[in-house]
Amino acid sequence: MIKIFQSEFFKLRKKLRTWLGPLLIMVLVLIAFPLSIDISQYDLNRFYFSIIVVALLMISFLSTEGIFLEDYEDGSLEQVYLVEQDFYKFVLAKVLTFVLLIGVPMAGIGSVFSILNGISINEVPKIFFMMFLSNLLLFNLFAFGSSLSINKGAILGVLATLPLALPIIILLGRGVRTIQHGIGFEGVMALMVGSGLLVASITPLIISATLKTHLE
Amino acid sequence: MSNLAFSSFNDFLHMDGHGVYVWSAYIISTFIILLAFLTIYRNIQLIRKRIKDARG
Amino acid sequence: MSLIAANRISYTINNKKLFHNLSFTIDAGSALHIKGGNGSGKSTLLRILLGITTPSKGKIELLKPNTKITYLGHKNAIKNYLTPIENLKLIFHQSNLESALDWFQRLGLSRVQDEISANLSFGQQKKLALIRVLAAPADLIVLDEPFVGLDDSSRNLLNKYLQESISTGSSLALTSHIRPEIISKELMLENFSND
Amino acid sequence: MFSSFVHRFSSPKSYVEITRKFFPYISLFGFLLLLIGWIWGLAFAPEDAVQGNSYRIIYLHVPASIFAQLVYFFMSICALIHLVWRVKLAAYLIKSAALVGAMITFIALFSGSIWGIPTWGTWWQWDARITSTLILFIMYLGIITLHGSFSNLEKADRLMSILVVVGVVNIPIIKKSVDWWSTLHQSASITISDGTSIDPSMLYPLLISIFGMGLTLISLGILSSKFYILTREKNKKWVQSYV
Repeated sequence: MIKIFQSEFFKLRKKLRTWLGPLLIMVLVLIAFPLSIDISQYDLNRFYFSIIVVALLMISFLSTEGIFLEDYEDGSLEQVYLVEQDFYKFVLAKVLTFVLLIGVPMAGIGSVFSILNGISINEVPKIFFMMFLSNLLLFNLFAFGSSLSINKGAILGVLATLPLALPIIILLGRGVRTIQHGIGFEGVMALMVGSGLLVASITPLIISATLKTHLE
Repeated sequence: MSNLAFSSFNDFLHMDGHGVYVWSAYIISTFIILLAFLTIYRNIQLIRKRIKDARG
Repeated sequence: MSLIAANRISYTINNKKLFHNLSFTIDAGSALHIKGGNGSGKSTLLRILLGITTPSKGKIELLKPNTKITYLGHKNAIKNYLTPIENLKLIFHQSNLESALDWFQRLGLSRVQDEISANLSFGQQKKLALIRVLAAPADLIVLDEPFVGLDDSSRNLLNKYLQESISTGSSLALTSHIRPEIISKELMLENFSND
Repeated sequence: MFSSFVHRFSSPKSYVEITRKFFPYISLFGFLLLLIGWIWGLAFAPEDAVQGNSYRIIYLHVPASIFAQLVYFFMSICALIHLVWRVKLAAYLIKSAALVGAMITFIALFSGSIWGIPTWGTWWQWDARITSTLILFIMYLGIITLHGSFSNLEKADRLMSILVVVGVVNIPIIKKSVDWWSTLHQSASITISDGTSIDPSMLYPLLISIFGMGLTLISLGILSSKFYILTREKNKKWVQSYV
């Protein structure tokens, strides 16, 4: 398992465009938004979180769009399949690698920008942790979406998985509100940790089934 | 079944000003459903003809 | 002893027949050469042997549990943004890596070891991909057109390797337009006419 | 043994033959019930005390909303059958039901927003029910698009079934979270009153329209699946002799 994880990590690290691109786009969006709107800092503080959340949604979609495409097209997926008991582990390792190399920095960027909008430094770890968990959920979901559509592009992915992403967004929005109001954080957090663990362990199974169908 | 809820046919169409909404909703929906029926029916005829032609 | 037994398998795609009621066995220490025209379903049959594709009808059985299979298909499974050595390190773990590097030299690839794989020629990429099969001992070797793009010397190397593996009890299933220099059973797939 | 039983009685051929026998009755009965329900509801049922006559859209909107969800439920059962026993017919039914489902969900959304104008003063409200219906509509579109984008149709069938099953697990989650989210809006203006306290004189026509709508949709689904089966199996012998 560690071996698979290491090689996935190695491969993704070598692909600069795949992991650095989305992060840069996220920074750009978060800078461009306040510049493009003519409202006071007070109003901005109220709306800005929504932009961070939507940016998380979009960037995680963008970065997982081709997550299995390369392995499918160059035949690596077939080779993994021949060692069949590894298929679940392979998917799990791949998704977790993406979360670690793209999702975690995304959560970092999100929390840094939330400081700029009137969140006190003490609250930042909470924000970071929450964004990390929602990224874990979103990456799993969108990895499922891209495994469905493999080489058929983004429109299909959006149609197939965006509806399923909405609960995560609502949960994240709710969580941010509890931080702003200072009450009820633990409850939302527990829900997120629970669903994060559940989704992160079940989704690779579904993705394995989907990928096997594609190989047939 | 109780009595008619409207005293005249005009009332029935007008529905105290809500007629526009009620009738447009019903008419357009009925139209959609009928259109679906007709399209599928026509498509079945077409595919039947095509299969027959292919068979020769 | 048989390794794989196919019992009256058929495969249809979008309601079109590719092949029908095929029965054969692959024995330990023997080779099966699958022949047939373009689009007759050779590659699909190999994928059915591997268990990747399920036949539409009939049964394919792996008679020996824990059979170790190596396979090379049309796709090379080479990461073209990595160097050849990095690719080999992804495929092989400690034990087989030495033998892989040995093959790497014997196939004359050491000249290009610092290039990224995208810059390799078609034949070089094919050789690199073949190491996956050459350096790992297996009970069943499945190859889809392995000789395409290889020069004479590496073709001989491959033939010799396959010969040896068969004599040590491995089995081989392959498709090839070039007749392999291996004594093998032949299976002819005919083009099915869909009337 | 059970799977061979399933396979024998689920051949597209026997499906087409059986449904052809029942189709005239189902469609005729459905149209008739729908007509009775609507005329009763539009002309005879009493006026609503709060909403006035605009409430009469209920006889269209409520059946449509109910079947928007029921069709999906039906599809998910078919999807499970397809995934477990690889029954082809189940996949054909999903594909044709998805079209019917998308249509009826669109009607539910559309009639709902027209209803919104006289009652809420706006045709769109980010209310929990409307939002989840909209999401449902997008899911139908996603399923149809997914199936349409693969050239290997057997593959497309299986992938579609996986998506449908994942979707049905998600539907309660989506509903729950959207409900949860809409309580965030403290000033949630107007919610549609629950159907439990409805007067019998309004309830009977509603029930009749629901049944009528159901049968109408079933007959539409039968037609649609027949078309799809003929398209998919046009090379088979039974189709050649059937047409």
